[in-house]
Parts: sequence; structure tokens; C-alpha cells
Amino acid sequence: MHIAEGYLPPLHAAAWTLAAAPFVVHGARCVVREVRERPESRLLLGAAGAFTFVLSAIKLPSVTGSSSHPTGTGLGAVLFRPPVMAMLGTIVLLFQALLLAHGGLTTLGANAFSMAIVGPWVGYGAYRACSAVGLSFWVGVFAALSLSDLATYVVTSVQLGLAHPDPTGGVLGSIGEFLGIFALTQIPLAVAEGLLGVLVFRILARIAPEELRSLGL
Amino acid sequence: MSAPALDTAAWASPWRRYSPGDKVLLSLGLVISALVLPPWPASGLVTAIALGLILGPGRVPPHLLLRAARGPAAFIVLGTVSIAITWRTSGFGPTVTSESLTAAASTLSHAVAGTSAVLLLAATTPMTDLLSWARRRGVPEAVVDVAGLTYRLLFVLLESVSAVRSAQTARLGYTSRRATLRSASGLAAATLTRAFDRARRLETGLAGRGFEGVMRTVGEQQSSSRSFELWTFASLALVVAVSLGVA
Amino acid sequence: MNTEVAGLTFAYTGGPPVLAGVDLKIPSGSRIAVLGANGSGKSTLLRCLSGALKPTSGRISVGGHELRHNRSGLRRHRHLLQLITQDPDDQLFSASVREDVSFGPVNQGLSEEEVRARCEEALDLLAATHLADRPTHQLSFGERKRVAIASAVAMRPAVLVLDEPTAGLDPAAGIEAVDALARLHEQGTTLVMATHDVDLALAWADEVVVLSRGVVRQGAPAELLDSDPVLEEARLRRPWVLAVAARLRALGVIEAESRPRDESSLLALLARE
Amino acid sequence: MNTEVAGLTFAYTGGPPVLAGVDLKIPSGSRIAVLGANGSGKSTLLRCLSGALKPTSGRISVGGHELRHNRSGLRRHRHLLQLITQDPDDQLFSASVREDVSFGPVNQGLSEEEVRARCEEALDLLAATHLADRPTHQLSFGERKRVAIASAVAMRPAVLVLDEPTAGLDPAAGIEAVDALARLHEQGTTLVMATHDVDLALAWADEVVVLSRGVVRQGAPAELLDSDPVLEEARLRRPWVLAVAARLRALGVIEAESRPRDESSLLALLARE
Repeated sequence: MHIAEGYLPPLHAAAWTLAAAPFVVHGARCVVREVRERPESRLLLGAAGAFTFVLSAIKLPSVTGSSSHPTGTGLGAVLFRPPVMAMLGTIVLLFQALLLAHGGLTTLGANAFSMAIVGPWVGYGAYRACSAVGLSFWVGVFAALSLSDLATYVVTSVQLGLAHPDPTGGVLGSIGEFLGIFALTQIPLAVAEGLLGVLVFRILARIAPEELRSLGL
Repeated sequence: MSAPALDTAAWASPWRRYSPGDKVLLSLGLVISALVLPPWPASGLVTAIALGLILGPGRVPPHLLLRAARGPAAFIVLGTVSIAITWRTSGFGPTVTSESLTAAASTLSHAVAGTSAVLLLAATTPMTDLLSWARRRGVPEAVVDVAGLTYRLLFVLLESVSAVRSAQTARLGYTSRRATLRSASGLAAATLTRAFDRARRLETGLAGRGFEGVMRTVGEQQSSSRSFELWTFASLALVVAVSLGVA
Repeated sequence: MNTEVAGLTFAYTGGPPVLAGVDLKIPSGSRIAVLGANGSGKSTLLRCLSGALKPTSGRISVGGHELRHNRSGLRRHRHLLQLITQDPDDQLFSASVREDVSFGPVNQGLSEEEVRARCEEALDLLAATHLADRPTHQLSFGERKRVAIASAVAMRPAVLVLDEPTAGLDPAAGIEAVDALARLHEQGTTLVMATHDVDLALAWADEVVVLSRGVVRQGAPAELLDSDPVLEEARLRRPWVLAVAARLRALGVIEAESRPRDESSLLALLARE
Repeated sequence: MNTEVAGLTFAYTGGPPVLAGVDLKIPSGSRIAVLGANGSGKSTLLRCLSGALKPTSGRISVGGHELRHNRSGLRRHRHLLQLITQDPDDQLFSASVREDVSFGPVNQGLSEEEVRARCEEALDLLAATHLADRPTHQLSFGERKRVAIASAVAMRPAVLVLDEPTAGLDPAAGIEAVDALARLHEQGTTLVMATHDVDLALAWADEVVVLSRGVVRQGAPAELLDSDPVLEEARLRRPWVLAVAARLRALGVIEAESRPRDESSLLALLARE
């Protein structure tokens, strides 16, 4: 769920942009370093960015029968690591704002914070935590994709709740309200995204083992 | 997904001849005016100016604009409704108060104005122009290169996603929830391997053309126009003056 | 199971009509070649036939079942008619050939046993049984094309629509593809092939359909592909066999009734003289 | 600037030799067609020529400059010889046609002014000037192919190697591609074209190179493509013009010295009789 242009008050928009900036700058530094060491890696990174963009065009089964789409942040985090995803994710969000009118320019910081930073870090953290406690790779993948999806939506709800506090319930009330609205559709979708990740890695393990190895998986 | 409507509009727009920097200034100027000024009449003015420019001198076909606006519309409606509805502390169930309605209306007008102003930039400026502008403005080369390749490859991948999906649909791949999940994972995996393959093949292709680590090209030349900038400042001044006058 | 198309029109939103009243009659078990330059509406026609695009107006029916664009209507239609696109990679998305071929039958809700039988049969018809356990990405282009056809054949459609089944193949692989189509034809499948190759269309088809500016002409290959107005309007070249045979008839080298349709029959005529 | 290949062998690590001692002489300004079934080593040969693969042994030289696989050697070689792959998306990296075409000349270190002039010239030669302001992703396959060729032509190579430049094109786009090659030929560029199309090779090439099992034969199109042992070994079919002309010569319909190379020259001969 991308926060649309004009939906956040100026102060909030600026604050979220400031919050996202260090992560994005760090990601950009990683990209610059990577490209300096291996000039051809910009092709792989470009392909990774394009893949991240295109993932959102893939249909997932949803409870309501209408189509839903994966956020893809968890998959990207496992494949390409959170720092790179902070940069790639921000590029993709900018493209979505300007090519699809999903999201906006002043809300880019807020959207990047939830989708390109918190989502990937939570997903990657869950993946590493699972492997640290000895759970199977598949549990890790499932956890990474479903939790990053959920984390993204929790952050978005908090951002919306802070910006538009409920007149009677206040900030907490409105965060609860936004969480409630999205939870209905998001929890099943997070499960679906987790399952999708497991199936995708099953196929990749068979058709692209070398690529997975080169990504350190 | 077919080619994004905004991308099609941007490449065909006569406003492509203006420098991306000028258009960024206009578009961001309008967005910020709408955000910081009181919703009435600033948001109305910004919406009118942006849509007027898109459909008038920008010559974007209305059906493309409509198609582009469908995406954000869903979010704006859902978001507005959730602000309009409030939960009473006494009693149960949702309700609507005049206070919550006012908040919802002001957010709605901000969102509509802001989105229109961003559409003005998006529907008149191809991404490659914006990226060259960003390069000239000091965004690191590596980041602009990666963004440019992302932009080129996303169309190659979109084409293959829609072709694979329609082949899966023809073979009844989306007729049940189970089949949908199976199809979606096959589609995602196929797309990812294709993305890697594309990158590898492009790498060889570019090496043959003398790629040795620098991705420099010579592209469009759009220098900023003094009159465009004057018009930008005049419109922004008008929005500010009228809004403060009314307030 | 005859296929009928009546008054088919189609326009993309905001664009001019691509198809402007197309009528077709495709008899059960026949081989039809669809010809037309790029931009003539050929792909649009194929995608309407397959149900992927919803026509603006007009009707399409297979075996008397009219195609309706709802869930059950589309499902029934896809049991009857399958489209095979030009790029086999668009249809191959599973890890192995066997998995890919089984995709359609599994979605048809068949038993595991039946699915296996269908796959064997389809791979056999396409002379691709030896590929069954190979990963799809290791196959040659020609092999991938045959497997993509097998994936549709496994659903046992009555009508198979193929977009450029021989394009991009080297001559040997092209012959294998045409041989496979001959086996499907013998088995009773109706075959509709879109192609740029007028020589192949003349040699192969029972009838040809020539598309230009959104309307079609349907008729015998040797007549339609020998007609100057038809060829000019559709921006097609005359099959060389027809051009050469016409000269040879005029010179009296071959008999006035001779209508060779391919190289080998022309050469046979010349050997007999 | 003659191109010479001597004793070229190549094997992928751990595999059998794909090229086993290839010798070629490509005279400056000539048009050479390279023929061979899939798996004959055609792509490997092209990639060795372009410098993308390093041969196990043997030499390649253009204009007397031997290709060396170090930075400066490869750079000089790429000024002289450019390869155009079959899929244009393997070479087009920018969404802007103009930017893409300028990439090679910029890498050659030319001034901005010179780069612009080269781009105009290359787009003009390929009849693609009207595409300069369109995005790559809106172009048809045939248009993308022409832009990919223009991107190489803008580097003004002496030798242009093209892999299947007409594959996947409809007849009209195929003619446009061949016309563009004719303009490049007139301009003095040496052209090497790999193709499956024996009829095109016969009609177009000054000399043909037939690859099979890692070795080549080079010779006149009308001789090599009329030789049973050569065709059989390389799994190629005989161009139909040669097959038909042979019968007609035997029948005395055309003169014994007539060696038509394409449909129009054969028809002209028949008109004259």
C-alpha cells in the first residue's frame, strides 16, 4: 500500500524523508562501491531493480477473490540484502510514483521507510534468526516473506495514524483503525506471500542453483 | 500489465521539449503549495492548474489520464473513508462527526491536488530525461546507471510477465486458489531467471560495444526556458496570493 | 467440431478498430493458414480466438459452444481451443519438461494417472519423449517449441492455434515441427497456423485466411495466393512455386492443368516431362 | 581491410572442440553468408570473431592487425569489427534510442559533436531517423533490430558481423533489413551474415561459408550450395532456385550456362525464352 501524494502533512513527510535518508544514502554507497569494484554489476543490479518492480504485477490468490499483489520486499531482501534493497527499493518506488501514480514525491520518504527499509530488514532479520536457531531454509524463507509483508503494513498504518489522529481515539485509535482495515486483507496476503516465496525458491533451487550460490544462498 | 499509461503519455507529450528541471520545479512547487496552504482554495487552484496544463498544452489524451488516475484513486478513497469514520469512546461501532468529516475533506483535497501536480510531471517527462537531469545534478553515476537499466529492463520483463501469465491463464492456471499460487510462483521464478539471463547477455552485448566501466551517452538536449520559469513563478504566486487573500 | 467466427470486431481503448467484422468458418479437422503482414491484426485475431481478448462485438464458437467471457465460459473454451505463442519461453515456466506438460491437465482436474497418460501421449506426438526429464532451460530453441506445443496438446484441445510455429527454427527443426503437425492432423485435431511464410502456407494448408486492414478473405491457397489484388492489399509476396509454375505453363513446359503446391511436386512435374 | 582467420580452434572448458581448425579469408567490402545447422559452431565462430570468446588456438586479424585478448587489443579490434546478435534486446541497454546509438561512439572517445554526427549518419543508413525520439520499448521487433545495427554502425566498423539479421521479421521488415545492408555494402563495409536461409544466402552473398562439425568450406554460393556432399554434411537443403534451374537446364528450357541466383532472375530467364 503506497501512501498517495498529498496524504501526509508537510512535517510528517519531511520527518519520514529524514528518517529514510541515512539508509538510502548507505544503500547508494554500497551500490557505488559494488559498481566501482565490478563495473558489470550495474547490469545485475538493474535487472534486480526491474524484477522488484515487475513482482508487483504478479497476482496472488486472496481471500476476497479479487487480485492482490506481493510486496516483494522480503524476496528482494533475501536475494540482494537490505542495504542494496534500500537503494533499489527507493528507485522502484520513484518509478511507481512516476509511471503508475502509485505513491508520490513528498511521500517517497515515508513509503521508502516502510517498503524499502523496514520491510527488507525485518524479512532479512527473520531469515537470519531462523537459520541461527537451526530452523530449515524453507521456514526462514516463509518467515522472511510473510513478516516483511506484515512489517511493511504495520509501519504504513503507524505513519497514517500519526498523520491523521482520530478525533476521539487519538493517534493510537487511528493507528488501530488503519491496522484493522488492512489486517483483514493483509494477514492472509502475508501468508500467501510466504508460501509464494517457498515455492519460488523451490523452483530456483532446481533451475538456477548457480545464481543462488553466487548470491550467497 | 500493459505499458503504463503515464509512460506512453510522457514520450508523446509536446512538453518533452522543456527541460526536466523546469518541470520538476513547477510540479514540486504546486505540490508544496497545496500541502502548506489552507486546502480551500489552494488545493482547488493547484488541481485546476495541473489538470489544465496536462490536458491543455501538455496534450495528454484524457483516456490515458483516466487510466493513470485509477491507481491512486483507490487509495485516496479508502484513506479518506477511514479518516471520516471515527470510533466513539462511549458505545460501539463506527460513526461520523463533523470534525472527522472536515479532516477527511481537507486530506482528500490535499491528496487530489498533490496527485494531480505529480501527474503533471509524470505525464510530460520521460524517465530517461529525468535520469539525465539527475546525473547532471550530481546524483552518483552508479545510481543513475542502475536506475536507467532498471527502467529499460522493466519493460522487457513486463512483456514477458504478461506473455507467461496469459499462457498460464490459457492452460487454466488461475482457476483455483491452489493453481493461482502455483502459477504465481512459476511466474516469479521464471521472471527472476530471465532477469539474470538478460543482465548476463546485455553484459556481453555491451562489452562488444566498448563498455569498460563508464556508461556515458549523448542524448536529448533540453535547456531550461526563461519563459517557462516565469510562468511557473507567476502561477505559484497566484496560488499563494489568492489562498492567503481568501484566508 | 467446427469453429465459427461471425462479425468479430475489436479495438484497443482509445484506438481505431483492429478487427472490423471478421467472419471465418473452420471445418473440423482442417488445416488453416492465417496470413497477414505485421499490423494487419493477426495477433489480435489469435488472441480473440483464444479468449485472451474480449471482442468489442461478434461471436466465436467451437463445436456449437459460443465463447462467453465469464469464468465457466472461458474454462470450457480453453478445453476446446489452445493457442501456442511464437516464443516458447512464454509457455515454459516450470523446472522440468514433464512438469510443464502436466500443468494444463492438472488444472483440468484430471487424476494423476490420467495426467501421466496425457503427458506421455502429447510428448510422443511431438517426438519429445526423450526430453521429458530434461530441465526446460537446457533445450534447444526447436526442442522448446515442440515442448510448448506438447504442453497444449496434453489438454487435448479440438482446435490448436499456432503463431509462427516454424519461425526461428533451422531447416531440420522446421521439418520436425511440420511433421509433428502432420501427426496431430492425422489424429483429427483442427490446426490454425499464423505464418509469414507464404510458401509454407501454400504447401501445407487446406484453406488460407488472408488478413488485411481488419478484414479477412478465406479461400483455397492456390487461388488466393495467386491473386494480385489479394496479395497487394495484404502486402504479401506470391509463393515462388506459383510464380514459376505460371511461367512454365505459359511456356508449355508443364501441362496447363498443373497446379504444384510445393518444391517437390514442381520438381516431380519437371522430371516427368 | 581484409579479415583473415587461420587455424581457429575452440572448445568450452571440459567439452569437445566446437571449432577444429577454421580458416577464412574475407576480402574487404565483400558480403559473406555463414551457413550451418544449429550446433554446427556458428555462434561460437561469430563470438570468436567479435573477441567475446578467446580461441584455444589460431589467429584472427582485421586489416593486418591481429586480435590480441588484452585491453588495448580488444579495444582496437572493436573499432574494426562489430557483432550484432540475433536478439536486439541483448544490445539495447537504454530506453532512449538516441542515447543507445551514442554509446559506442562515446566509448571510442569522440567529441560530443562528432558523436551526434555519427548517430545521425548511422540512423540514416538504417532508415531509422524517425525512431530517434521514441523509447526502445515502444519499437517493434524489426525496428529494434535496425536500431541495434545502427548502434554498431555508429562506431564505423570496417567489418559488420550479423547473426540472423532477418530472423523473426515479417517479409516487409526483412526487405527493409536487406535494403539497409545494401546501403552499408555500397558504403564499403564488409558484411558477414550468419543465416539459416539458404535462398537468401544464394541471392545475397558474394561467397558462402558452410560450417559443419567445426570445420568450414568457403566458396561461390552457386557452387557450394549446389553440391550434394556439402549440403548433406551440413544438413542444409538446396536453394530452390538451384534445384529448379538444374531441371530446366536439363530440359533445355533455359540455356546450359544460366545460373540464376534468385526468383526474379529465374523468372526473367523464363520470360526471355
